[in-house]
Amino acid sequence: MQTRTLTGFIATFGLATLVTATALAQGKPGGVANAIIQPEPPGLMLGLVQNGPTQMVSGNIYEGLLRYDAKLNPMPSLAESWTISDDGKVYTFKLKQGVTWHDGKPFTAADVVFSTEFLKQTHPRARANMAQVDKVETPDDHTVVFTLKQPFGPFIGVFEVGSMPMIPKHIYDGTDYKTNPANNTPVGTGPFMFKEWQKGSFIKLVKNPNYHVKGKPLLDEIYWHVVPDAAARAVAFETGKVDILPGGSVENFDVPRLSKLKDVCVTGKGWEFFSPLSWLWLNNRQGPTANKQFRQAVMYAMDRDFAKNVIWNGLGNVATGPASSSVRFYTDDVPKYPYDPAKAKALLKEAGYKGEKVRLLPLPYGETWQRWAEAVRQNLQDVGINVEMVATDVPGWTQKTAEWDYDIAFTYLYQYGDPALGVARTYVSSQIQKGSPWNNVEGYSNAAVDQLFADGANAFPDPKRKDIYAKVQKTLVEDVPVAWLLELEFPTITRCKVKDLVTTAIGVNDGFRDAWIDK
Amino acid sequence: MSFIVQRLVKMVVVLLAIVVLNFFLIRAAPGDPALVMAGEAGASDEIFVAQLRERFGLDQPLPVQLALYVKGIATLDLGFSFRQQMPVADLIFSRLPATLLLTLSAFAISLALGVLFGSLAARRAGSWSDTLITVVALVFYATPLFWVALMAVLVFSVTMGWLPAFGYETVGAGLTGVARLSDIAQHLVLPATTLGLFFMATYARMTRASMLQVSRLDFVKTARAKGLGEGVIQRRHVLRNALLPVVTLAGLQAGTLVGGAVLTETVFAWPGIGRLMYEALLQRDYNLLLGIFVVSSAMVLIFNLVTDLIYRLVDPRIEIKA
Amino acid sequence: MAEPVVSIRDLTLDLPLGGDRVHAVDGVSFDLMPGRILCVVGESGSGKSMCAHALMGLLPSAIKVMGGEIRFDGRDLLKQDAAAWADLRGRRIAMIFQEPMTALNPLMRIGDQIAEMFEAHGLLTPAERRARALALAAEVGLPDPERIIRAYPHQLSGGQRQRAMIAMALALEPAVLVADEPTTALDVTTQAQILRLIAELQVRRNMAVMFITHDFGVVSRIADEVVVLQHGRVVEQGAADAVLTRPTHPYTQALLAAVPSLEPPPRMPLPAENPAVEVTGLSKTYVSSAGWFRPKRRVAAARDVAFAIRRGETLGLVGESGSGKSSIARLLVRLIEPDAGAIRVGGSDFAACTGPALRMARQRIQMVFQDPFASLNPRRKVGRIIADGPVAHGVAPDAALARARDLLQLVGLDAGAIDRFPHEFSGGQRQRIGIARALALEPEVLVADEPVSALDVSVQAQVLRLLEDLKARLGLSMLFITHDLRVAAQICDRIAVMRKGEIVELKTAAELFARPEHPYTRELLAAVPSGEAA
Amino acid sequence: MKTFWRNLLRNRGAALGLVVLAVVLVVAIAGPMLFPNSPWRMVQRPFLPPMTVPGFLLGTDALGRDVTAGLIHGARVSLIVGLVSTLAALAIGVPIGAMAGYFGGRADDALMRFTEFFQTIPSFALAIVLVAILQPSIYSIVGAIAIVSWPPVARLVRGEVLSLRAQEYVQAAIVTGHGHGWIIWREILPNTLSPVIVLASLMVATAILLESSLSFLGLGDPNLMSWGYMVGAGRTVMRQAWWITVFPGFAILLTVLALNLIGEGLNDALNPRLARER
Repeated sequence: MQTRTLTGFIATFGLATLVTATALAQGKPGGVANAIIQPEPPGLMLGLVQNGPTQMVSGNIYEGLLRYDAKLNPMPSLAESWTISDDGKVYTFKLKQGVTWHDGKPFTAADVVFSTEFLKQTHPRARANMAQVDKVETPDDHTVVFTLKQPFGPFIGVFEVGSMPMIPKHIYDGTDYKTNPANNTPVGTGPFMFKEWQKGSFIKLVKNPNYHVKGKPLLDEIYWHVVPDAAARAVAFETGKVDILPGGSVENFDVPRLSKLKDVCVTGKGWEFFSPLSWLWLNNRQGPTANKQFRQAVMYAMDRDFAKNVIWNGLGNVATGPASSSVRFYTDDVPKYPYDPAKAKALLKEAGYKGEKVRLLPLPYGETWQRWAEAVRQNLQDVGINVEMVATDVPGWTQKTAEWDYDIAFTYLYQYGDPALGVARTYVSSQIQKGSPWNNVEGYSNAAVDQLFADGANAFPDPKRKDIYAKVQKTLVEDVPVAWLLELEFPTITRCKVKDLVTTAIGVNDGFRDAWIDK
Repeated sequence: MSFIVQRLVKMVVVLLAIVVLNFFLIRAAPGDPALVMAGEAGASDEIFVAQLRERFGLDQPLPVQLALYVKGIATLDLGFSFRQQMPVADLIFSRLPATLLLTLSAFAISLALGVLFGSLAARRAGSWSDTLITVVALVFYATPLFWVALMAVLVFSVTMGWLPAFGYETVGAGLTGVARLSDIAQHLVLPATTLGLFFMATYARMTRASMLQVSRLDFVKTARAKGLGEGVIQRRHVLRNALLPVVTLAGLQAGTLVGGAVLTETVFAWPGIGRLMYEALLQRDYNLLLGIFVVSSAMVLIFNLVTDLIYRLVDPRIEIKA
Repeated sequence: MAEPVVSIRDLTLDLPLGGDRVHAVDGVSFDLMPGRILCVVGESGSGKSMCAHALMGLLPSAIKVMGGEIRFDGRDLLKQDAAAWADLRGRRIAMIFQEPMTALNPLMRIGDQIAEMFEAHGLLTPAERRARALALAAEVGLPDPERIIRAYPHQLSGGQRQRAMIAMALALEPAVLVADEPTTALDVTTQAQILRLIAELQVRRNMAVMFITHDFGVVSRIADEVVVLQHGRVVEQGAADAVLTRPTHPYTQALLAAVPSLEPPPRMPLPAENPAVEVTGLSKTYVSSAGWFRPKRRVAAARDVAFAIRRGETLGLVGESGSGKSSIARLLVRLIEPDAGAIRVGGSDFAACTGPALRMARQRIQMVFQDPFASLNPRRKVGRIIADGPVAHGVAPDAALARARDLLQLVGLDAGAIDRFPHEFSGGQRQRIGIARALALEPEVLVADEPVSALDVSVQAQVLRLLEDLKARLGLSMLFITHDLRVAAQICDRIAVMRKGEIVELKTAAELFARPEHPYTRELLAAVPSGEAA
Repeated sequence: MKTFWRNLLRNRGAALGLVVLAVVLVVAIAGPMLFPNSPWRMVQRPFLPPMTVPGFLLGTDALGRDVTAGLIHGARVSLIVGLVSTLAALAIGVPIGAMAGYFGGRADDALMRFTEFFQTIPSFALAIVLVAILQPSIYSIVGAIAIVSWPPVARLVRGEVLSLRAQEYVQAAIVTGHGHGWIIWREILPNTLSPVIVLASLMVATAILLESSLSFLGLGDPNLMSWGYMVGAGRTVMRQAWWITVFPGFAILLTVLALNLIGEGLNDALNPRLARER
C-alpha cells in the first residue's frame, strides 16, 4: 500500500512542538485551578456519557489519538504520527511509546481497537463515524490501521477526545460497561487523574505525575465547582473563589461586567471544533411553517443583529446559512436575509397566512435563551404572526422536538468542523426519524440535497467536496428549512494569571494540559 | 407503645401511597431519562435511546416497573440512579446531612426569632410597636426568598467580604476538626439566616395570636391574682401555653423544610436534597426523584411523630384527649 | 364592732362607649368585715363581678375608674401602681374564680401552682414551699395530698380543682378573700361541700370574704351580710337574714319571689295508659379509643333505661353532671344513636327509623336547648330559624313565615322579630325563639334540656311559666331535664333521678320530695341550698 | 357589619394593608387602560435606568421593555394567580374539610388520611413537579398552587365544622329533620366563614410568592407578564440593572405584606372578644 505523509502533519507537528516549547519556557509549575462546571455532569466516564460538562472535565482525564488546533488541523496526542493512503481509505496511526494509564498499565494498540468497539456500542457519534470503517488492524503494539469502506473526507477530524476517547481495555474488557464500578473512578491516560467528586459541590482532579508529555501538566490540582445558580456563579468568580468561567457558565448579560473587572481576560476561542450554530426549527410538515414563503418571512422578520448585540452582547456572528463560518467548505455566497419586516409581511400575504396560531418553543437553557425567544416572539408578532410561547423544561423540549410536536423551536447544534459531521444530519431525509432532537427534526426532504450531501461525504480529495458543499448551501438557504440565527460564541472568562488554557479547537475541554498559573 | 407502632404502620401506608402517586406523576411528565441523556449527548440515534431505555428498565410495562420499584423499597433499596450511575440511597444520604444542617439551623433561627417577635408584639398588642414588629417580621416573608438571598450575598459576601457566598465549605482547604466546623459554620450563616427569616413570620404571627388568646384565659387572671410579676406571668403561664399550637406548626414545618429549601440551596449552591430533587426532576431521573420524595416524606412523618411525642411531654392533657 | 378591712366608697366604673349603659358600677359603697362573709348578689350584668375585679385591681383595660375609693390597710387601692398591686395580690387579698378548670394552668402541676404563691412574693425556699403546698392541700380537704400535688388540673374533679384554688388563695393567709361565683359550675353536692369549706376556713382564719353570686340559695347558706346590685347600683344591703326574709326593695322582692320553691304545687294525676312516649331498654356506652399505655375506656351514659311520658305530662329528669341525663335527651331525639332499646312515639319505634323516614318522624318529637346563645344560628334571621323546619317538611315558605309570626306572638315576642338576627335579643327572648322553633313543627313531645339553667332567676321564672302554659294549651308531653331540683319541683308531674346512666328513682314530684327512698336522692335533696332555711 | 369595619380599621396594620391593596387593585383594573400596549414590546434602549428618559419612569429591562408597563400589567396577572389559586384551593379544601368534620368516623379518617398524605409530600417540591409535568402555563401554575395549598384549608374547616357540629343550633337543625347537605350548607359553612376568610387572605399572599418562586426556577408562564416573572427574569442582571427586579420585587413585598396585615386584622376583628378588648 502506498502511503504518503500529509504535509499538514509536518506543519502541525512542528507548531505543536513549538507551542509546547514556548509553554515550557514560560510556564510555571504548581498551583491549583478553580473552575466552574455547569451543570454538574451525570458521570465522568467519557465513553458512556458525552454531554458538555462531562467532556469539559473528562477531556482532561482521557485522551484521544489526536488534538486539533484552532484551524482544526490535527496535532499529535496519543498518536505521534499518522499517514493517509492516496485513495483516502487507509489511515495508519503510530502510537506514542511509554504511555501508561493512570493505574500504571501500558497503553497499547489493543486499547485503541477495544475503544473502537466500546464506543460503537455506547457513543452515537463515534458509532456513526466508525460505521465508515471496514476494519481495524494492529500490526504491532504501537500501530493501528483503520481501513475505510470508501473515502470519508472528515475522517481525520474525528479523533478528538470527546469524539473518540481511549478506553482502558484492561478495565472494561469482558465486563458490563454500564455497571462497571470503575465508571465512578475514571481511568484515562490524560494529564489529570480523577481524585474526588462530592456530588453537588465539586470535582477534584490531580496532576498525573507519569504523564507522557515531559513537564506537563503544570498545575497540581483542578477543582471544578458546582454552582447551580448563574448569579451565584458570577459572584463566585468575583469573590475569587473561582478563576475560570468556561463558556456558558454565566449569563451573557453578565459577561461585559465581568470582563471589565481588573485582571480578567476573555477569549472567544476554543469552540472552533464545535462551532455552535443556532437556529429555529421550522416544522416543514404542517401548519404555516410548511410554506416556504412563510419560512422566508420568518427570516426577514427577525432582527438578528439586535439579538446579537443585545442578547449576546455582540458576541458571535449572524448566521448566513446552514454552516458556521468556521466549518470547512463554508461559503457566504448564498441568498441574504436582512431584517426587513415589510418584506416579511409581503411574503406572509403571499403565503396566504391568516393568523393561525404558531407555537414557539424556547430552548430551556437559561435566561439568555428565554430573552431571545421573547425578542423573536415580539419580532414575529410585529409582522403579524400569531405566536404563543410554550414553556418547557429540558426533557419537555427534547420530547416535543424529537416527536415533532412544535411549530417553531429554538435550538443550537455543534458542527464538528465538517459539513459531513455536523451539518448534513440536519437536512438529509434519511435523518428524518422520530425520537431524536438532533437529526432532521424539521422534516425537510429534498432529493437533490440528499444526493449532494452523500457525494460530499465520500468525495476525495477536498476541492471536489468544496464544490459540492457550495451548491448545497445555496439550495438550503433558498429553501429555509430552518431559520438560522447566530453563530454562537461562548466566551471563556478567566483571571489573566491563568495562562495557556485555551490553545486548541476544543478549548477548556483539553486545555488544562498546557495551562498554568502565573504567580 | 402501641401508639408508636400504630403510627409507624400509618407511615408505611402513607409512604407507599406517595411512591405510587409519584411513580405515575413523574412518568406523566413529557420526556424520559433516555431522551434527556440522548439530548445531552448532542447526537443521538435510535439505538442509543433504545439502549438507554432498556438499561433503565423503561421498556418494561409500567405495572412491572412499579412492582419492581416497590419490591426494592420493601427491602430498603431505593434503586439505582439512571443518570448518575450510583445507587439512589448513596446519592441521597451524601446530601442529607447538608440539608438537615441547613434546615434545622434555619428552623431554630425562625422558631427562636419568631417566638421572640411574636411574644414582644403580643405584649404590646394594638400599639405602634406591635404594628412595627409585625411588619418587620413580615417583610422577610413577603420578599421573594431568592431575592433576599441574592441581596444578602451582594452585601455580606461581595461588598463586605465577611462571609462566603456559596457552598458548604471551602473546597480544597483541607481543613479538619474545629477549623473545618467553623468553616462550615461560616458557610452556613447566610443560607440559614435567609431561610430562617423567611419562616420567622409564620411563627411570629402564630405566637402573637396564640399569646393573645391565652392571655385572655382565666388562669392568667389567677396568676395575676397571685401577685406574680408580669414577666413571670408572660413566660410561665402565657407563653408556655401559647407555644402548644406553635409546636404543632413547627413539627409540620420542620419536616416540610427538608424538601423545601430548593431555592435557598440553589442560590447558595448548598449541596442539599432540594437541589438534587430539582435536578433529578429536570433530568427525569425517575428513581432518584422518587427516592427523594420517599426520604423527604419519611422525614416529614418522622418529624411529625417526634412533634407528637414532644407534645405529649409538654401537654399533660393529651393522654386523656387522645 | 370591728373595723372594716376593706371599705368601698362611691365606687363608679365606666363601661366603654357604645355599651348599653354608661356605668358598669355606679356609686357603690360597702364594707368587708374580718371574719364575715359579704354576699354581693345580682343578675348577669349587674356589675357584681366588676366590684370583685376592682378590689383585685384586675379590671379590664376598657373599664375606667371614674370615682370613689377602696380603702384597705389605710390606702386607696384604686391609686396603686403595678408593683404595689403585685405585692398586695395573693398576699393580702386573694381570689377564687368561677371555672376551676380554666382558672388553673393546664400545664403546671397543682403543687407547683400552689407553691407559686410563695414564689410570687419571694417567700420560703423551694422545699418549704412544697411542704406548705402539701399542708394546704390537706387543709382544704384534698384526698391523698401527696399524689394530688403532683397531679395536673385535668386529672382532678371539678370540686377538687376548686379546693386547689382555695388552697392557693389561702396560702399567704390573706386578710380578704374574693370569691367570684365559686360554686356556680359545680354540682349541688359538691357545691354544698365547697360552701361549707369556705365558711369553715374564713372563720378559722378570721378572713373577710366577698362572695359574688346570683343564687339566693347560696346566699342563704353562707352570707352574713348581703348587697343586692341592679344595673350597677346598690338597691338593698344589710344583714343576710334581714334582706332574705324582709326585703324592702321591689327588685329584691322580685328576685326572691322568682326563686322556685322546693315545695311542688299540687298536680292532677294523669292516666298511665297509652303514653306519648315509651322508652324501654335504652342503652348507650361511650368508648374512648385506646391510647398510649392505656386501654379503651368505657363510660355508660345510659344503662337499660326505661320510662314513659304520659300524655300531657312533664316528666323531669334530674341528676348531676355526668349522670347521663343529657344523653337520654339526645338519645330521645336521635341526636346520638342508642346501642340498644326502643323509643315508641305514638305507636312506632322512633329508634328504628332511618333515612327519610327518620327525618319525617322527627317532627313528632322536638327539642329545646340549654344555651340560648348557642342554639340559634347567628347568621340566620329569626323568621327563617323558625320557618326552616316546616319548610323542610313541605310547608310553603310564605305559609311557614306567617306561622312563624304567630308562633313568636305565642311565645310572647313581637311578630316583627322575624326580620331580626338572634344577637339582637336577650337570653330570655332567645330561649323563647328556641321554643317557637321547636313548636313550629307541631310536635307531640318536647324534650327540654336544661332550658332555664343559663338564665337569670327572674327570666327563668318567666320561661318556666311559658313552657307550662304552652304545654297545657297545646296538649304537649314534655321531658324536662334539669340539675336544679327547685325547678324540677315547680314544673314536673313526675321526676326521675339519674345516676351513672341509671334511673334510681322515679315517682311523682310530690312524693319524691316528701318521701325520697334512694340514698342518692336523699343526698341530692339535702344538698340543695334552701332559701327557707335562712 | 359597621362594627366589623370599625374594628378592622382600628387595627393600624390592617388599615395600612387595605390602602395598599386598594391601590394595587386599582392599578390592576385601570392600569392596562393607561398602558394599552403589550408590556412585552421592546420600546427603548435596553437597560435604561429609571427616570433618565421621559415616559420611562422605571426604566427598561434587558430587552428594552418598559418596566412600568410590566409592573402595571403584572399586577393583574399576579393578583389573578393569587385569587384563582386560592379559590381553587378553597374549592378543594372546604368540601373535604366539611365532610370530614361533619360525618366524622370513617369518612373523617379517610379524608384526613388523604389530607395528611398531601401534607406529607414537601409542598414546594410537589408544586415544582406538578408544574414541570403539566408544563408551565397559567393553568398548571394555578392548579399546582391550589393542590399544594388546600390541606390547611381542609384542616381548618374540619376543625371549625367539628366544633360547630356540636353547637346546639346545628343539633336543632338535625332534630328539625333537615338533610345533611342543607345543614352543612346553611347552618355550618356560613359560620366557618370568618376563619376561612382570614386564611384565604394569607393564601392569596402565599400564592403570589409561590408563583414568583416558580418563576425563579423558570417555571413561569412565558406568555403572561407577572411580577414573579419580572423578578425571576431580572435577577440575573441585578448587578447591572437593579431596577428590573427591585420594582416588581417591591410590588410583591407590598402586596404580600398588605394581604398579611389584612389577614391579621381580620383575625382580630372577626374575633369579637379580642375586638372588644381593644
